[in-house]
Amino acid sequence: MSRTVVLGVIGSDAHVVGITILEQAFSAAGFTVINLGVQSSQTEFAEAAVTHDAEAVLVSSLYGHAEQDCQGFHDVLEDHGVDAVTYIGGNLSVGQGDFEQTRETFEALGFDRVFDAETGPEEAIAALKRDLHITTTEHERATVTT
Amino acid sequence: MSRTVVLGVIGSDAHVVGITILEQAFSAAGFTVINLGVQSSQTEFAEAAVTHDAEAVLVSSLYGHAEQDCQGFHDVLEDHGVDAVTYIGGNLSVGQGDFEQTRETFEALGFDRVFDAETGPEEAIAALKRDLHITTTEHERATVTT
Amino acid sequence: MIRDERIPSEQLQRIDEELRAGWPTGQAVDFEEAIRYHESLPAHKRFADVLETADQPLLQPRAGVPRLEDQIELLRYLHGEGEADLLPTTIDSYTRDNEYAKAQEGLENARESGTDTLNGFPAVNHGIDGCRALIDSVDAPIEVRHGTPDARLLAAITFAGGFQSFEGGPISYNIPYTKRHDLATTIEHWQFVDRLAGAYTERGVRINREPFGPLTGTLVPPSIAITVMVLEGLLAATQGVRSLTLGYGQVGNVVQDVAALRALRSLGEEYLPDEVCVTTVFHEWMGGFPPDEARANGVISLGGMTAAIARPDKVITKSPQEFQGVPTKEANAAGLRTTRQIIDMALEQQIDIDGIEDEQALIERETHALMESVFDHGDGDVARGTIQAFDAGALDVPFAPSDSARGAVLPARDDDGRVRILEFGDLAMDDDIREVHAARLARRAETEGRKQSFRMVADDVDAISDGRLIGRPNGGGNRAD
Amino acid sequence: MIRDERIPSEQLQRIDEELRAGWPTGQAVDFEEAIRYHESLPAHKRFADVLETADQPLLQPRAGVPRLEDQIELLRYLHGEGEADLLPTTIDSYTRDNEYAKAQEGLENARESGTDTLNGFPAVNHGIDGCRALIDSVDAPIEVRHGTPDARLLAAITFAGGFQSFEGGPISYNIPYTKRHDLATTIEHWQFVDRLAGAYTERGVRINREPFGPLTGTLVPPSIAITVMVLEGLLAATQGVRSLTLGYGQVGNVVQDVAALRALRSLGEEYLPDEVCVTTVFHEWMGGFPPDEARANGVISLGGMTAAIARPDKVITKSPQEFQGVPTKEANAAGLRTTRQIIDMALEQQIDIDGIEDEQALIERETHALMESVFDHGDGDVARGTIQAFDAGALDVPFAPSDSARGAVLPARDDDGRVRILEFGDLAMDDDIREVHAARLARRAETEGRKQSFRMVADDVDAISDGRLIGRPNGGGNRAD
Ligand code: B12
Ligand code: B12
Repeated sequence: MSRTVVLGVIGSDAHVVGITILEQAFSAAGFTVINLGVQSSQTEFAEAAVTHDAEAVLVSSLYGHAEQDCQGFHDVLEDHGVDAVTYIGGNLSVGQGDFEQTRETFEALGFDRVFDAETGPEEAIAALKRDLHITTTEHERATVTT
Repeated sequence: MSRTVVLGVIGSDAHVVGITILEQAFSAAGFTVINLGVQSSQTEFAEAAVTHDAEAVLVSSLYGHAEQDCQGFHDVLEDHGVDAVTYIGGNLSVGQGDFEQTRETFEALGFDRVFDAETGPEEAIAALKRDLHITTTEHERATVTT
Repeated sequence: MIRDERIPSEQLQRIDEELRAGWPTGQAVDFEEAIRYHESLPAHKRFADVLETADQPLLQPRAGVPRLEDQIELLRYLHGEGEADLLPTTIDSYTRDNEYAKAQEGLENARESGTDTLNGFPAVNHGIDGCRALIDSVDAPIEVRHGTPDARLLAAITFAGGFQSFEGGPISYNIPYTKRHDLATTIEHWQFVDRLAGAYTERGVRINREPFGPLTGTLVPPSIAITVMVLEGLLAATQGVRSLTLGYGQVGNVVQDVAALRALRSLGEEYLPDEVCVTTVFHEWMGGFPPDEARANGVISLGGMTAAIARPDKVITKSPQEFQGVPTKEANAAGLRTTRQIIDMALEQQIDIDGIEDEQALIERETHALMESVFDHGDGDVARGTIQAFDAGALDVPFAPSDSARGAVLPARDDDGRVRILEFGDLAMDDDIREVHAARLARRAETEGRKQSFRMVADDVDAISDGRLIGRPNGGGNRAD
Repeated sequence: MIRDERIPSEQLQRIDEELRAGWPTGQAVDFEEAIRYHESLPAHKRFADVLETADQPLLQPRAGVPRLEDQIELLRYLHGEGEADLLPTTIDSYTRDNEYAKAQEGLENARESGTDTLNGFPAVNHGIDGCRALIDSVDAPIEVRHGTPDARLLAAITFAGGFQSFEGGPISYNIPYTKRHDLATTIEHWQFVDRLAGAYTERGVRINREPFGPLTGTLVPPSIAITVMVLEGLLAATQGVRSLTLGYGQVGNVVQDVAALRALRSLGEEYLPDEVCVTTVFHEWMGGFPPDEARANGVISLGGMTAAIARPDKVITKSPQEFQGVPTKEANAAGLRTTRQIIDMALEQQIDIDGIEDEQALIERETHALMESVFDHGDGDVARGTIQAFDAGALDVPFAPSDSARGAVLPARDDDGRVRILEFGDLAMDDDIREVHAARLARRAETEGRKQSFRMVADDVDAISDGRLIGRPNGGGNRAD
C-alpha cells in the first residue's frame, strides 16, 4: 500500500513552484501526495491529514512569514488527532538569517525536520523513508503500485 | 618660475600607466615633471631631485612591494641633501589591507603624504599646492610660463 | 456582469468613502489637499515625467522594511550608494491580504523589539503622514510595489500620501499571487485603483501604473506575459490612466528577451490608445536564483547585458542574495551597481543580434492570437473577455497558483534556451504556432536523447539555480574537471 | 646576431648546466628523471591534453602565495570552491628579477612571521621537490604564470618540478614588464625556455606554452597583440614547442573582442606550422578596475558574456577585488563562479552579432601588415625582424614601459567603444588603415564636441574604473538622477 503525505504552502504564501516540484518528486518516489496548494491554513493541513490518514505532513513556506504562520500548528494537529511526521522547508526566515538558528526555532515549534531552500527533493524523500522505516523494497513496490 | 617635481615608479615595479597619467596632469597644472619612468632605484630618485632641484618627489608603487622598496629611502634622500616634500601613492600593500594602517606604515617611513589608488591626480595636485604654498595666481603664472 | 467601462464619479466616490472607513488611517484622505501636495513636489520626484524623459534605462531595486525611519534610511542608501534612479516601497504580506490589524501588530512588534517580522512596509498603517514623510525624505521618485489583489485602500492612501507610481493589476496581482480570488472581483477592484489614478491624472498629477509583467516568474512564455500586460493596460486606460509601464521578466535567452521587449513596446503601442504614454520595464530574472552570491552576480549581469541591448525604459534589479531571503541594503545596492556597470559598458556599443526579428514576429503572432481570443470571448469587451478566456483556458499562465487560471500550460526550453510551450491545454494558439513550438522542443528532446515530459520542465525550473540555462540531463555536463 | 634557429643540443646542455649552477636548487634537475615523473602523472594533470580536448572554454584564475602549504590550500580551494578547470601558480616579483636571494629572505620571513610580503610563489626557491609536492597535492593541471624576462632557471626547475604549462615570451614578458631588458637578450633567453619545452615535447611530455596576450593590459589594439602572439608562437615553434596557447586581453567592446579572438585563432593557424596545436586564451579585462566589488562583477561578467560568444579554449578570470590588491581566495573563487554562471547560461545560445566579420577582416589586414613589416625588417628572420621592427617603431605597444619599444602608439576608443589608434608613430600600417582609424576617431570627437588629444586617451584609461566603456567628457552623463 502506498504511503500518503499531505503537502501544502502555509499562510498567505503563494509560492507554488517548489511544491509543484515536490509533488512530482514524492509521487515518482511512490508516495500518494495530497497537494493542498498554496495559501493553506493550519486547519486545512490538519483536516487533510485526518481525511487521508497521512503519515507525513509537509509544510512549505517561502515568503518569510513561516514563523508566525506556524504558531500553534502542532496544537491544531494534535486537536485533530493527527500523529504524523511533520517537515517544514523553504525560505523560513525574513532576510539573511543563519540557518542553524532557524532550524532550532522550527524544531521548537514541533517540526520533526527542518529543511532550507537548498534541499533537493531527493534529500527530503530519503529522510522520510528513514523516518517511516520504508525499505527500498517496499518503496519499489510502492512505485509499482501507484 | 615653474616648480619641479620628480616622478617615478620605485623598485622593480613596471606599472607605468598611473605615472603616465600623473605626468600629464602635473604638467597641465603647471609643474615641470621629471619622469624617471618605472623600475627606478632610490638613488635615481635622489640624484634626479638634486640635479633638477626638485621641490617634491612623487613615488608610485603598484605591485605590492612598496614597503620593502622604500626601506631607507629617506636616508638616501638625506644623504644626497634632498629636502623635498615626499609623496607616495598607488597600491601600497600586498592583498586587501586596511588603508589607514598602510598610511601609518608609510608615514613612519618618512613620507609626507600617502595616497591610495583611488586618488585622482587633482587631489594630489591640490595637496602639493598647499604643501608648497602655491597660490592660484602663482600657479596660473606657472601654467603660462611652461 | 463586469464590463470594461469607466467607473462613474458618484460610484467612485461612494466606494472610496466606504473603503476609507475600513481602517482609521483612511479617514485622513482628502483628494483636493492631496492634489496640492503632489503639485508641491519638485520635478525630480514626478515619477511619470522622470521615467518618460530618460534617455537610457533607469534602474530600480525592490525594497521594503516595516519601520518608517528604516525605510527612509534604506531608500536613501539605495539612492546614494546604490545609485538607483527610481525607488520602490515594497509592501508587507499582511497588507497584501488586507489584514491591517495583523500588519499593525507586526509593525508595533518591530518598533518594540527592533527585529523585523514583517516582510515589507505597511503603508496603510503608516498612513498619509507616514507616506509623505518618506516621500519628503528621499530625493527620487518612489513607486508602491506589492502583490495585493484588493489594493483599493492601499492606493487611496499611498496616492494621497504622495506616491506617483503603483505596481500591479487585476490579472498580474491575482493569478501569480493568490489562490482564491476570482478575476471578476479583482478586475472590479483594480478598475477602482485605475480610476483613482485617472482622477489624479485629470488634475495634472499623472500617476504611473505598472502591470506586473513577470507573473509567476518561472518560464513564462513571452506572448502570455505580453497579452496580460496589454489587457491590464487597456483596462487601466479606460479608467483614465495615461502613464503606463508594461513589464516583462527576463527568461535568460538574449534573443528571446530582446525580441520580447521590442514586441512588448510595439504591441503596447498598437493596442493602447494614443493618449497613453507607454514605457517598458525589464525585470532581471524572476525565477529561482543560485544559492551563491557569486553565481547570482552572473545571472544579474546577464540581465544587465540584455537590458543594454534591448533598452527598456526601466530595469528592476535583483540582488546577489535573492536566493536566501530579503537582501541586506548593501547587497541590494551591489545588485544595482553590478547592473549599472555592465549596462553602461555595453549601452554605447552597437550589438545587433541575428534572429531577433523572427522571434519578435513569432511573439507578436502569438499575442495577436491570444488577444483576438480574449476579444472574442468577451464579445469585444476586454473585462469580460479576460474572465472568460481564463475560464476556458484560452488564456493561461504556467505555474499559476490561482483557482482562476487553469494552470494547464507547461513551458520548457528549446535547444537554444528559448522558452516554448510543451503543453498548450486550451490556450488560444492555432496549429501553426503549436507546430513551431513542438518542432523546437522535439529538437531539444532529440539532442538530449529523452522524451518531452514534466521531468524536462522540472529540470528547466532548476536549471539557472543549478548554474545553467537549459535543464539538460546530468547538468548538461561533459565538463572537463 | 641572434636568429630564429633551433638551439643545438650541446649548446642547450651547456647553458642549462651553467644556469643550474647559479642557485642551489638548480643542481637537482635531472632531465631523464623528470621525464619519468611527468610520465607518472595521471591524464587529468596533463595540461596540453586537458586544454586541447575540452569542448567548452576552461576557466583559470591567477593565484600565488609564498608558502608551499598555503599555495596547496589556495589551489585546492580554487579548484573545489572556485570550480576552476585549470590552475595557476603565480611567481613573486623577486624571482621575476632573478633575485633568488631576496625571494629566499621573503620566503623565510613569511614562514616565520606568518604574514606574506612576497607577491607570489618563489618556485626556484621551493625547488623541484616543492614544485612536485604542489603538483602531487592538487588534482588539476597547473601552469606557471610570472612576468620574468629571463625565466630560464625558473623553467628548468618548474618543468622538472612537474608543471606542464608556462606563460610568457620574449616580447610579452619584456615590453610590458620591464624597462631595461633589450629584446635581443630576452629572445635568446626565451629560445632556451622554448627549446627546453621542445626537449620535453620530443620525449612525449608536451609542455604547453602561452605567450602573454594582454601586454600592457591598457587599450592595446587587437592587431598589435595578435602580431606579438604570432611572433612568439613562431619563435617557440622553431624550438620544438607543439602546444601553443595564444592570448588576448578583453578590450570591452563585444564585437571587437569576438572578432579579435576569431582573428587570433585564424592567424595563429595561418602562420604557425601544422604540427603545432594552437589554442586561444581570453583574459578578462586587464586594465584598471572599478574600486568597487559590485561594479567589478559587472566588468567580469561582460568578459564572461564575451567568452560565451567567442568560445576561446580558455578564459583567465579576474576577481572582484582586482582594484585593491591580491584577492582573498574567496574573492578569487567568486570571480570564477560569476564567470562560470554567465558563460554557462549564454554558451548554449546562438548569439550572432552583426559586424564581427568586418571587424575581424580589419584586424587581419592590420596584422598582416605588421607581420609583413617584421619579416621585411628581418629579411625573413622573425627574431631579427622583431628586434628591428620594435627598434624602428614599426611594431610598438601602447604604454610600454620598456626602453625596447618606442611607446609612441596612442590608442583611444571610437564612438562604439572599439579601440582604435590615435597616434601611429611609425607603426607599419598603411594609409588606408590609418584612415579607417582616423575616421572612426573623428566621429567620436565630433560626438563629444572636442579635439582628439591625450586627454581623450587618459579619459579612456580611466573609463572602465569610472563605470563606463568610453571616456566621454563629464562621464558621458545626462543621467536622470
Ligand atoms: C518565483 C518567486 C516569486 C513568484 C512566485 C510565483 C508563484 N506563485 O510561485 C512571485 C513573483 C509571484 C513572488 C512573489 C513574492 N515573493 Co518571491 N520569490 C520567487 C523566487 C525568485 C523563486 C522561488 C521559486 O519558485 N524557486 C524554485 C523552486 C523550485 O524552489 P523553492 O521554491 O525554493 O522550493 C524548493 C526548496 O525550497 C524545497 N522546499 C520548499 N518547500 C519545502 C518544504 C519541505 C517540507 C521540504 C522538504 C522542502 C521544501 O524544495 C523545493 C523544490 O526543490 C524566490 C527567490 C529564489 N529562491 O530564488 C523569491 C522569494 C521566495 N520571494 C520572496 C518574497 C519576499 C516574495 C514576496 C513577498 C515579494 C514581494 N515583496 O512582492 C511575494 C509574496 C507573494 C505571496 N503572497 O506569496 C522572498 C522571501 C524572503 C524571505 N523568506 O525572507 C524570496 C526569497 C526573494 C527574496 N530574496 O526576497 N515570488
Ligand atoms: C594594468 C595592470 C598590469 C599591467 C601593467 C602594464 C604596465 N606596464 O603598466 C601588467 C599586466 C603588465 C601587470 C603586471 C603585474 N601586476 Co598589475 N595591475 C594592473 C591593473 C589591472 C591596472 C593598473 C593600471 O594601469 N591602472 C590604471 C592607472 C591609471 O591607475 P593606477 O595605476 O592605480 O594609478 C593611479 C593611482 O593609483 C594614483 N597613483 C599611483 N601612483 C601614485 C603616486 C602618487 C604620489 C600619487 C599622489 C598618486 C598615485 O594616481 C594614478 C593615476 O590616476 C592593476 C589593478 C587595478 N588597479 O585595477 C593590477 C595590479 C596593480 N597588479 C598587480 C600585480 C600583483 C602585478 C604583478 C606582480 C602580477 C603578476 N602577479 O603577474 C605584475 C607586476 C609586474 C611588475 N614588474 O611590475 C596587483 C598589485 C597587488 C598589490 N599591490 O597587492 C594589482 C592591484 C592587481 C591585483 N589585484 O592583484 N599589471
